[in-house]
Amino acid sequence: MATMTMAKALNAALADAMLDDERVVVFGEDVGQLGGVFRITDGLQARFGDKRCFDTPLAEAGIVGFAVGLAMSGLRPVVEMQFDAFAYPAFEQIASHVAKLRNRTRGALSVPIVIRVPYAGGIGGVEHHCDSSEAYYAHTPGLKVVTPATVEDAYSLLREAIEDPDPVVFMEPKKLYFSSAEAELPARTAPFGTAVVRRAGTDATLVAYGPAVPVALEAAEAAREEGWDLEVVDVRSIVPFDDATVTASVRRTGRCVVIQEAQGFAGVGAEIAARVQERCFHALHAPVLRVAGLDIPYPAPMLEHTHLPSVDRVLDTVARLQWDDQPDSRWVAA
Amino acid sequence: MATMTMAKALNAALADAMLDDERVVVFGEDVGQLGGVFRITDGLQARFGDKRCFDTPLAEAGIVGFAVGLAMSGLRPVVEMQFDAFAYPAFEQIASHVAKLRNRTRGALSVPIVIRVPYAGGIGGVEHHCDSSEAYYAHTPGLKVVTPATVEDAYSLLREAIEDPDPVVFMEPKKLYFSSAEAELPARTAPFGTAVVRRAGTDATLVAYGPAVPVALEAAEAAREEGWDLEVVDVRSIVPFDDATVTASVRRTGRCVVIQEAQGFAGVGAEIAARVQERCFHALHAPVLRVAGLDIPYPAPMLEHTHLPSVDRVLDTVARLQWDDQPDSRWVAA
Amino acid sequence: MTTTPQAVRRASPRTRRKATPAAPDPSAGLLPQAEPVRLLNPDGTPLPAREDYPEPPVEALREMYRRMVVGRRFDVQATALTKQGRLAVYPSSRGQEACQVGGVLALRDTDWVFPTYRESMALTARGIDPVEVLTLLRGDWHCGYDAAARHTAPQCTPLATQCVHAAGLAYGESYQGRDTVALAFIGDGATSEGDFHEGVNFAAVFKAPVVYFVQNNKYAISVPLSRQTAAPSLAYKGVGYGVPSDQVDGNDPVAVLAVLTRAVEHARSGKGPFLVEAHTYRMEPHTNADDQTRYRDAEEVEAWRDRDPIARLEAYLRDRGVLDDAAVAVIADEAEAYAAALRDRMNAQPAVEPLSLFDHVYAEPTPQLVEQREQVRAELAAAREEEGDA
Amino acid sequence: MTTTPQAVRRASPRTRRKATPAAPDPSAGLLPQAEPVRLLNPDGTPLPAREDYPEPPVEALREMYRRMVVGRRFDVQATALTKQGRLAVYPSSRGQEACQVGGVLALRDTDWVFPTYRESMALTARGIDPVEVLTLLRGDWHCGYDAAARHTAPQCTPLATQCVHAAGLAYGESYQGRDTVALAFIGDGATSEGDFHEGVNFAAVFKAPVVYFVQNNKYAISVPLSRQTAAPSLAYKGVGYGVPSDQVDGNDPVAVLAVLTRAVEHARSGKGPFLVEAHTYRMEPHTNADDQTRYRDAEEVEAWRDRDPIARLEAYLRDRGVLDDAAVAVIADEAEAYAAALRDRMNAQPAVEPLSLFDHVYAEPTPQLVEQREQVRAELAAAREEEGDA
Ligand SMILES: Cc1ncc(C[n+]2csc(CCOP(=O)(O)OP(=O)(O)O)c2C)c(N)n1
Ligand SMILES: Cc1ncc(C[n+]2csc(CCOP(=O)(O)OP(=O)(O)O)c2C)c(N)n1
Ligand SMILES: [Mg+2]
Ligand SMILES: [Mg+2]
Repeated sequence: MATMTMAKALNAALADAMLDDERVVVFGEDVGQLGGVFRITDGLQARFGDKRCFDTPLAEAGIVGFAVGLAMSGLRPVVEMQFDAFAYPAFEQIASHVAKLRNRTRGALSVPIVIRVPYAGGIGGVEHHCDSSEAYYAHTPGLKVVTPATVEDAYSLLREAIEDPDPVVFMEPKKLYFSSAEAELPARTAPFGTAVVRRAGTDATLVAYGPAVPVALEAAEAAREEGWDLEVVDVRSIVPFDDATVTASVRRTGRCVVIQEAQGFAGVGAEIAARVQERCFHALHAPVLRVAGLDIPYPAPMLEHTHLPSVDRVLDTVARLQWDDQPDSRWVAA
Repeated sequence: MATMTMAKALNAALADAMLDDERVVVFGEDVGQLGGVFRITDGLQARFGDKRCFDTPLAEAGIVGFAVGLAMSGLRPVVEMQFDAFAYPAFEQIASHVAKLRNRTRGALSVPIVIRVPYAGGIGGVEHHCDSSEAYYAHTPGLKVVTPATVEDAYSLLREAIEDPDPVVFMEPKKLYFSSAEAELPARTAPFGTAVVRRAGTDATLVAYGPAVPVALEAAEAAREEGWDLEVVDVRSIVPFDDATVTASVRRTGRCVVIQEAQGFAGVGAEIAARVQERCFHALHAPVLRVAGLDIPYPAPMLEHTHLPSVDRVLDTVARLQWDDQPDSRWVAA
Repeated sequence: MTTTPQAVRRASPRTRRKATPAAPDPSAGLLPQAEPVRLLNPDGTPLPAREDYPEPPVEALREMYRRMVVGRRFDVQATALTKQGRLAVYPSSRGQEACQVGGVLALRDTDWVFPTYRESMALTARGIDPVEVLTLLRGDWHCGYDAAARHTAPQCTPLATQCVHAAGLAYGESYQGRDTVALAFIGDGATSEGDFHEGVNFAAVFKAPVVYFVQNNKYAISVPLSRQTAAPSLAYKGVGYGVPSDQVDGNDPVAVLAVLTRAVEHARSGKGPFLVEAHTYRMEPHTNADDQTRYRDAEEVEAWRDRDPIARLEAYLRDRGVLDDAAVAVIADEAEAYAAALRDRMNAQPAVEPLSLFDHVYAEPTPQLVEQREQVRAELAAAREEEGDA
Repeated sequence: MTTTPQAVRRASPRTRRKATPAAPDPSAGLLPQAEPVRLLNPDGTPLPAREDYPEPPVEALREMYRRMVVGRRFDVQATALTKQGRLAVYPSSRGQEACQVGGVLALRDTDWVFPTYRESMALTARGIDPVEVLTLLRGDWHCGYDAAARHTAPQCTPLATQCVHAAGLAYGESYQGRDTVALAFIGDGATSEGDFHEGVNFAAVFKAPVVYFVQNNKYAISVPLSRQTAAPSLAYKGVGYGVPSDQVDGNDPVAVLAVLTRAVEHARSGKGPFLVEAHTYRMEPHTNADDQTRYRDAEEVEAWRDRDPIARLEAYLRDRGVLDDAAVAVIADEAEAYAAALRDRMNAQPAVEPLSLFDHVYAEPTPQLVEQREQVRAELAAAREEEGDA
């Protein structure tokens, strides 16, 4: 057991994967000598050489398309998009090739690549550096989309992503890079397709993923004062999604709030809310509520706290879970 | 009153807009002499000259970015993406500039452009020609997203899109291009932000948009035999969304099925289902159910009918609306 | 402003040196020749032999002729199949046979081809079953052939995206010690896409063994070349990446094979990518669905008949005495038989399995897909029952 | 195979003509000179005057010097503000003053500038309030200045995307009968992006009056130029678009202004875009947050001090007798005052209004945004109450 940051765990996962599998190559912008702007690839080039870990021309479609070609040749590329919004130039390569190549060729070709995307905000970053882009990928069949909220999950999910026969968009919550925890590496936590109950509770279920998980846990703590015992489920694996764990939890508690940092409209939280209300309808004492980022472009640093789902906003929402079993006045009015 | 196709109505909307407003310019791939592969720009170059309607180099990011610059100079560009999947190369320009420029500059610059996207399938098109990409745009704050399902709406919504001070992604359901109806032009139907009840009913509400609207109407007709009187709401305007009309309908009927052609996961239908269950919880006799495309890459022509929401699939889903007020056996088991 | 004085002081002593003498032209060896390479006149009479592009062996040219003839017959047949409703759509490459076949003949079977939707003839020339070539356009699946086994990527529709894949594949192969070359076909219009730029640049920076083969057929659907570029010719794009480039008469089969052969050698020898622009012309509309009368007139098309690549090569081979009426007839018969067999096989309705939609989205279907597959399975069963009742 | 014989027959008569005589070099006038244009030696001593790039008027050079000195002082101050936590981050362009100021001096106020995050000095040189220039990096909003009024696009972070906007803006202006020129700044690394390719190509095809000004400072954060291109130099990309191009010593202020002046004239005169590559160097890390020791050594940076653009111009102007100690001191004082005023104003915490988040997403907020604004309004009220109670 050692205390380490999520950044270090990710770095270790890459190093261990490169050690275990010669086919693994890591590339992108500034991942070589610099070790990435967040140092996730720190030391890899020195240790494995500049053929295993290298910098590319500054072009994201090029990076992803190059990875597709490398995968066709039998390699296992792990590419870094420097920031969330800077993966957008690669969108066509991701949506039309990475996601579809296996299906188009009936499995003759596959694309076992990992696209690492540092995403979301809370770090005082300027425009284009804090987008929550997971829904774009989750809505694209053929991609797997996972996002860690703990140090051990960061290691384990990344190892699994690299081993996965399918393309994985690996969403890394920037604000958690330097959060640290006790971790025993090489850790292997629950596999893809598994959500985990981070905190057991009886009164309501908070469903969250990535950067929203710590917020959910904090809110659950604070809720005790209000007399609510909240369960917190960490989704971890957006695609494939773990209906069983989420559904079981909500059936137990009878109430649910879905929390995401991304702008709410047509986001992953909408999908989760829609699934839960369908599967838990008769167990629900209140509608499934959502806490999400505002439906605005990510704000400038000094205003981001207004945008981000806060503990207060979560608690306000929990308070609207009709504990008196009375309809929500806001909607009765309408 | 004359019978005309949706394609003709769109063509008329472009022509009338160019006539009324000198600042309107139309460009893209093959929109000039050819009049577009679907002939939506047919005759515009001959009528307004090759400075008002012109072909560009074959580059979608270029087309959209060029439109941003033209808008900055005071023009009102209307651009055509030849097919849904071929707008993906422009994703960065759309998400990072078109959607954000007004906000970034506190309104000093705006982007009153229209991005026309022929989308969805049902036309026997090969891969990359039938994607339903509306959710990518609807999830991007700063964009408006509308989609017509009727001939008059095609004209009216396109005129309004061109007049709108904000960027509009105008989603044109390919399979309806050559559907025709009586239409009186210049028609002005309900404005952006308004959903319309296409068929009144008392037992359940079918919420649909674009290519799914005719399916919903057909299903509603067929449902009469089964003794169900279904209401059909055409969303029309995905962003901004009309909560009032949808909510009022579901409160009346107490049951709701949301229909979309796009793959279901994290799509617009999920957003609608999440909103409806939150706002209508106490009026619902059953969970809000969804009928969507399968979570797969759009299939080859000979298999597309299996993918597309069919009348039968809609009816099967309506049948699961717990008419006996018994829980859905599928989920009780789980 | 403390830095200035000291900077000046420091600057003085060291910088009295002369400006370095003018270097040799840095673009030397990267720019194409001003005129497209040509080894045959349009009538098939040979032009003087040249050092830089030695003429390919005559057997290769004879084989090229054979595949061009069969390819054209296939192409004509495919267009006919659209009229009979057997194909949803077909983009003909008639007129581009020299490029389609040359692009494949210059390669080994272990080399990789990155074709576009336009390359049906290249695929048949590569020996791929014509029915598998037409699967995409027939509509029973996307890619009909075994891309891995044939070292041939699925035909690429998102324009220019294959330019990047070719760079990656080629680099990956050489990284693993194999001397594979990748040849990426691309159209004139597609060179305007960002992915062309990024792909060629990646290949150049990583010295990947790729041949970028631009078939400049003058149109992108209806859009003429003048709307794609203001460059003297597309081959002038290479120097901007440090990639040697050349242009060739795309309707001169001998020149096309000669230039591509050298380009492939260049790539295989570890010198990095090579860019070839072939000036050619598609004799048919963009696809059977296209109305070319809207953007070009019959005379323009007519004029290109005089530059027919097959007639040109045939005349030359007859002249060389390696082809006679009998041989031409044999090849013509082969082509007829090829087309007849294709026609028959395409008349059979292909079997499609709806549940196969779930087989290759992922290596293993997700729980969500399993759920959806069960739903479809139930629907199909119900449908069968109804039919049963009926 | 009926077509071949007749095609041959048709071909024969008409195609006996000779191959056309070799045309003049099509790349003439499009390629850059083999060596960067230079009018001053690094020590400021003048090189022989040249026809193609006449030296700018000395008043312009003196003004250029002034803005470079003030710009550098601003830049140093901004870096200092990051240490005091007044700026989240700052990308310095120290060392690139000749390019930053030259790019702006070559333009009219009615021309448009498309800056990147690197161009803070260009913005101050354009007369934009330094506090407004720093709004983005201070974090109270995205773009701090009135982009429309200043004919200056917001600083662009998504690399190379501005290349396309510049083409559109410039074309739109000329379309509306205005003789506006657009100048787009772009870095060496960003030339690898597809949008560079698409932007320059659009400008070329539409003959848009744009100057693409590449500041090749040798690095993209930590990535050296050798990983961006294998081309002799970035200026060689122009010919591939039919765009005349040249390269200049980016630390020679006189040459930079001379070359940009001609490039702007070229664009304004309706000849279409012009591509300029300036060879320069950033003396500071990519941003204050960057650790440059990981990718370049001190000697490399040191060596560039000898090419300091300010010292170079100062030496030359003193030599020309248009600048003396007194004048230098006055300008230095002006720079100090400028920096002091900036420091003071940046010490005040800017007022931010949370509800303004909803003001500019759309011209009118959607019902969903109105709902969310009410929610935030309520939260703020509740928070104020709590504070009240506390
Ligand atoms: C990214 C993208 N945009 C648009 C299209 C639609 N499209 C298909 S073919 C074509 C023209 C391509 O012209 P060119 O590259 O010259 O190839 P050719 O068809 O002439 O062989 C277009 C615009 C596409 N397939 N992909
Ligand atoms: C599309 C995109 N990808 C990546 C980044 C992250 N990024 C910011 S600056 C930079 C390096 C740019 O180098 P260059 O173009 O040479 O400009 P310089 O910083 O040297 O002025 C990178 C990779 C970005 N801003 N946009
Ligand atoms: Mg073409
Ligand atoms: Mg640089």
